[in-house]
Amino acid sequence: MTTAEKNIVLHVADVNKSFGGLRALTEVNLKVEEGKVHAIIGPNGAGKSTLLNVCIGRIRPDNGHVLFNGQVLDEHEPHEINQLGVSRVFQTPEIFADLTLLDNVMIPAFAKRDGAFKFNAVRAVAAEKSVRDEAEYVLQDVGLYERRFDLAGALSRGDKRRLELGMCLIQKPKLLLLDEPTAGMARHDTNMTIDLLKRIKSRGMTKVIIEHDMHVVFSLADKISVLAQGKIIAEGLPDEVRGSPKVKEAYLGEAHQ
Amino acid sequence: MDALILQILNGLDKGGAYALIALGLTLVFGTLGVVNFAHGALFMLGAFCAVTFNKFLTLETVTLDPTQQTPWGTAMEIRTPVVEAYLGDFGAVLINYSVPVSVLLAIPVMLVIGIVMERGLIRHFYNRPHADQILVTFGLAIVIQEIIKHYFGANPIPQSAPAMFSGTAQVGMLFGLGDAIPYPWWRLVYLFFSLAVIGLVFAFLQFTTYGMVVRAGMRDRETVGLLGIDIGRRFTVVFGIAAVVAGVAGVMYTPVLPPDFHMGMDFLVLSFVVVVVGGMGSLGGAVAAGFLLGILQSFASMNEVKSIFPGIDQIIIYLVAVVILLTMPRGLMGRKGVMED
Amino acid sequence: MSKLIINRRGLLKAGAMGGVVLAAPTHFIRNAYAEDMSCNMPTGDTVVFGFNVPQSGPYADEGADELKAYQLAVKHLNGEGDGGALATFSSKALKGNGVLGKKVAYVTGDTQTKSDAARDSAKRMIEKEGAIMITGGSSSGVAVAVQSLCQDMGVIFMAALTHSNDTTGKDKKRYGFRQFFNAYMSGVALGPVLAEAYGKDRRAYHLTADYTWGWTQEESIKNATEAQGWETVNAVRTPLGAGDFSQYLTPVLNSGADVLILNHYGKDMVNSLTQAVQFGMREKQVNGKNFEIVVPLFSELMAEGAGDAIKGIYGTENWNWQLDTAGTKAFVQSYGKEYGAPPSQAAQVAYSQAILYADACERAGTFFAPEVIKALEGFEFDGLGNGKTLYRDSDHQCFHDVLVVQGKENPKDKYDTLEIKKIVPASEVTYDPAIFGGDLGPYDAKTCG
Amino acid sequence: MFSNLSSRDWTMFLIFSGVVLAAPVLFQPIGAAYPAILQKFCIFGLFAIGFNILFGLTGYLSFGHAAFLGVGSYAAVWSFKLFTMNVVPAVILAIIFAGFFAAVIGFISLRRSGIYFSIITLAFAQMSYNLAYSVLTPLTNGETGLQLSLNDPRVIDHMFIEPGAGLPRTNFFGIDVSGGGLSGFYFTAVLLIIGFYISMRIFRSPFGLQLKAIKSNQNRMRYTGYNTRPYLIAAFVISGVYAGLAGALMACTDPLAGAERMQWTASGEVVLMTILGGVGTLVGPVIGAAVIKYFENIFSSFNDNTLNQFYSFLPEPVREAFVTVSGLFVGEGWSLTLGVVFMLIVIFLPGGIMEGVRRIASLFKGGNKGDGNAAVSGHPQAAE
Repeated sequence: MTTAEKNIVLHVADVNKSFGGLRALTEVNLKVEEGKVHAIIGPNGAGKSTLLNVCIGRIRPDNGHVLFNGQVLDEHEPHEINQLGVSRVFQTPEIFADLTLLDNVMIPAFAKRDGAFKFNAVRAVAAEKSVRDEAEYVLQDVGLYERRFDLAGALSRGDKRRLELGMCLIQKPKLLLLDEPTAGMARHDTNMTIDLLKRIKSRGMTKVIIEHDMHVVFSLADKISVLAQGKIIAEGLPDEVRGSPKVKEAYLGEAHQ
Repeated sequence: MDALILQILNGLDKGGAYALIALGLTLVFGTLGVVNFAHGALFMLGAFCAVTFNKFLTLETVTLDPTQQTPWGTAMEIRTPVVEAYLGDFGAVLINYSVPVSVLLAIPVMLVIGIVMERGLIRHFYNRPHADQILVTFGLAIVIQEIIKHYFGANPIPQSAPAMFSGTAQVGMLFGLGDAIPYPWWRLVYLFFSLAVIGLVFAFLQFTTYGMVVRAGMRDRETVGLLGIDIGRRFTVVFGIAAVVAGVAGVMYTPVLPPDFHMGMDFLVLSFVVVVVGGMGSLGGAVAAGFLLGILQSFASMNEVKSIFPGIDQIIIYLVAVVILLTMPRGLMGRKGVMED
Repeated sequence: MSKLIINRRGLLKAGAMGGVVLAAPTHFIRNAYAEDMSCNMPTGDTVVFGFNVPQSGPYADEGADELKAYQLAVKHLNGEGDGGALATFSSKALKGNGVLGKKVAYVTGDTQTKSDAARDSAKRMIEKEGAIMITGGSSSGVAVAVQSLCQDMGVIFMAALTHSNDTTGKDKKRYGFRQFFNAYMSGVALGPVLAEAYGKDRRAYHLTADYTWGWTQEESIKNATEAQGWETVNAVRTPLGAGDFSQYLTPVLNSGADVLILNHYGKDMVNSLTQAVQFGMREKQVNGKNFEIVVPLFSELMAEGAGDAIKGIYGTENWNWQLDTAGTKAFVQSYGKEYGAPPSQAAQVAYSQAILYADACERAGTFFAPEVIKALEGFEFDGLGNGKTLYRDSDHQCFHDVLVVQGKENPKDKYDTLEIKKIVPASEVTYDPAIFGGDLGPYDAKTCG
Repeated sequence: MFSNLSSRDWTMFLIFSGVVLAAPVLFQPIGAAYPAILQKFCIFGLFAIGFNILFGLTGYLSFGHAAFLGVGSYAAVWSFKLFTMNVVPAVILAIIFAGFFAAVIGFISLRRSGIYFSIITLAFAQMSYNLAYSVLTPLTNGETGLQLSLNDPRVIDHMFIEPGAGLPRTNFFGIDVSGGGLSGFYFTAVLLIIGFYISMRIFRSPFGLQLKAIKSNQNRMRYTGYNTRPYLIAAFVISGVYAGLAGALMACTDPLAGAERMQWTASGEVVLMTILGGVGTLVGPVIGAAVIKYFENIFSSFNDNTLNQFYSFLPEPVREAFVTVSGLFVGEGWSLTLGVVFMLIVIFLPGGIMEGVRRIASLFKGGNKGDGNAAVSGHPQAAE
């Protein structure tokens, strides 16, 4: 138990959240171990995105806490949470549409290097050789190097998401939260993304993935939690979850509706 | 007591004017997403509908009488009224009621102006950055203003209220205060007029299908567009309505404030403040803010208040705007995401 | 040229500062070569006047009137047209062949009734177009601002419409001259007339435009009326351009005051007066007397803007086209023939200022500013419309008759809005220049740049 | 140092400096070569450059920047009155005051974004204007404006020199700055070039990139680990300092500070200058400023006389018609022309004058790549 506790990167402890009368999260407990890919699945409206939003400080829980390496996250501002080492890929890509891909990736690198605020107005961006090299490397990693001087707004949805992933990767976060990284992607794009995620799996960062696509989940996840109606109804290794009757019921229930 | 009641009346009256101008502005903001700096010019154009109508009624023919001389040595001009003479007694009645009659005339005129403006110019700026909208509408406002100045001069042109309403009403009678509270009839008329127009606009948006679409459009333009509704035509009508509301507000205000070419600019900043304090895209907010700011401005101008805070009447509107916007992030009743970026 | 000469003490001090190089003073000792040269001394066969009037903004019509009058003056100076008031002007120095044999040309600019814009415009005329003299304006703020600029540039400024005591009082300048009267003179002229018309036992309530001109007028009228035995109930400041004055007017109703004095000008005056009448103040009875409204400074254009509200209201004017003097008749004839309407007081002040400057040059025999200034200072003249007038040397203020006027009950036409009630002789409105302080500064001419 | 700016940037900087310094000759044909207007070009160019650092980079539209201009002017004039006619302390004092004022107002108003931010800044500026015009008259001399007077203490000057008869002129260690003359212009021109250089460095620096990113997607910035508020406040203060510097220069070239400098119309003017020239471009705001000031000063000066001369080659009746028609657009009609220019430019050149320059440039290059791109996006692109 103690050794396991030590390795817990993210600990969601008894989190409740309701919007008006609607209970989005009820007594949610989640422990994510270091270096693992932890998938959260569940039908639509189960509260998955709310859970991620609580983790990055976008939403404050009504009670309970989110602990990251023992630190309480939910009292911090979003940028402080990021500076602690938590990055996130959003469901609809959040990128800098008016800037080039290279700039898009360099900006998070500056945040990582300089912290939440640094008045860095003396040197030119062009003179920041090391950051630039790093950014180009990451762009190669996500397969967008060739388009590094294009405006990010011109990318396809799948490319935007990969770019966003690149923006997170360059920060070498301790914890990476991915909100449906393949949603709305064509098969080909999805496969590319899975490949990419597999490739970076070995780099040791902990990941939490919310995903609809079971193909993606089972090819990536080390551990799966199932969320339904704001509650965790099952948790375990992929094979265990696959066989759980509760999970089937939750999904079938959704299908019936 | 009487002083307070008078100031409340002043505030309501002012508020009515603010609210009427702000109403159209926020309607255009909320539905079309356009920052319209030419809205003040529409108010001014309305006022000049009344001026033009009055000028028309008092048209005169000029004949020179060489037998008589002016003090500056030119032949004396003999002026004979044309329209008034042609219409006879009815002409005199029309001149007396030229302001209220102008309201009826201003409605079609302003509607046409609004539609032309929307079709010809504003339409092409829906998807342009706000900066472009500001520049083009500000340019338009200057052009309209200069054209009016060219034809009517820079001096204010007084318009009189109908004789029936030119006196004062003893409002004090209502409160048992005798004749301590005289209030100009026309200002009371203006107050009720503004309330009626506000009511009409709300009723239109609430109870007609047209209005429903517009309200839906204010909430979510894209979706309404996706539903296959010809949102473009609705937008034209919305802009027309905004122009009409501003225009009739201008017409009715002429007896209170002799109109001149610059009056639109004078009201522009204030109406923006009212709209934003009310909350972007909220009609109720604009009306509430209009009355709130009107009344606060009246109170701040009282000698008792001014002696404690010198100059407070100069800044009260802006001070209140800052305080409200800092305590309520989106004004009194603003919705999330409108003009926040 | 302002000379700052380093004295020995200063030099020693500078030395003691440990080698601090102070080059600053050296430039003050330059341009000794410019002793007999004023800025923009005309070299060719023309001399350029700069007409700086409001062409945009609320006073554009007044500016247009001034400009018309200036153009007329230029015509008359160049011997075109009927010669206007040159024929009646007491000084016969001007020959109708331009000034000092040079044809008068002019340049124009827009002050926008803003100090910065007015100064920009004046600088353009001085620096680019070589204007030897600047004249115009329709507000005291602008007049004071342009006047100080002209002092710095060594160019004479002949102010047009400016009524504040400051223009020739605490802000007076050697290079600035004012023909228009001021708030103090308005008060002195108006006080006795008011006391006569409305009685000595009156309680006055002032609404005052909240800026320097408003304050000086409020003070002047207050002093003048209190000298007649009136009591001042309250004096309330209103923001410039308030538009709707109702919140300032309603407290008047039950304040116990029986006279409302509106220290407003332009649009503010039109609005506050119209609205005061709407509040029934003309029909009101207070303390057993008729409630009265007074507007100390009138202009014909604003009287027209206020329409019926102006009827029966007392105020003062610098000049009116109905005045019965030879100069007035000549000028009104000439102006009326040219433009088909009688001139406003703005036009008259503009016209006479241009003529006065040209005449001073002619009499001085040079365009050299210090000499022209000396020719204007203490100059006594007649025949430009205001009757016998003195350009006082100690503050460059003109002293002439002041008109007390009243809004006409039954005007014949739209130019017939005001009626002259009393002509207050210059001697009664003359005051000691010391009461307003100020310092004219030196005569020394500066060169441009 | 040299690696900080690309050779293209250096070329642009050199051309810009060259044009500015040669302006007294270059602008001769268009009648804008006299010192006063050249100074105004530089001063409003600086004002617009600074405004563009806030608006162009972060997208925050301040409608109250004229307040900082006014504060700078007042501070500078007070420095002339109290200490010395040397412009250096005046400029420094103005920058300090404007910066401080901007920090306070920015700290408060940057709690909101979008139009709410705009209105809060507008409200602050209008309050400053109204108070300066009336209640604060002892400090600002109200409507008349703060001016020098003969009995000002000027303590530092009095230690070294005896006052002359008239009012002294402002000077830069002995070189006249006020009172007209090209020395005043060159003083403002050098500061404009310095200001332009600094703005260029900011645009090309990580800080500038971060500001652009805030404009593009502030949410992403927060989740990327940035505390955006200090960035915004820094940008606000920098642009406030530029405005204060512009205000100080106005006072240096012409020692008078009036309240109307703080009015909303003045704030609106700099917004229009920036948009007209091209938001987010480096040179655009300066061009926009020059165009507006040119109209205000030169177009307003044309009268029938000037027009008659201009059309003197035409026969009499034709000339009269030409004079009458063009008379509507010049002289008192200058603002009409300005309004028309605003509309034409924004209708045909989304992105301002710089967009036009870019189109012409791409036409010459014969390439249609950049052109097509810009036309499709319809947004002003980053600076060129």
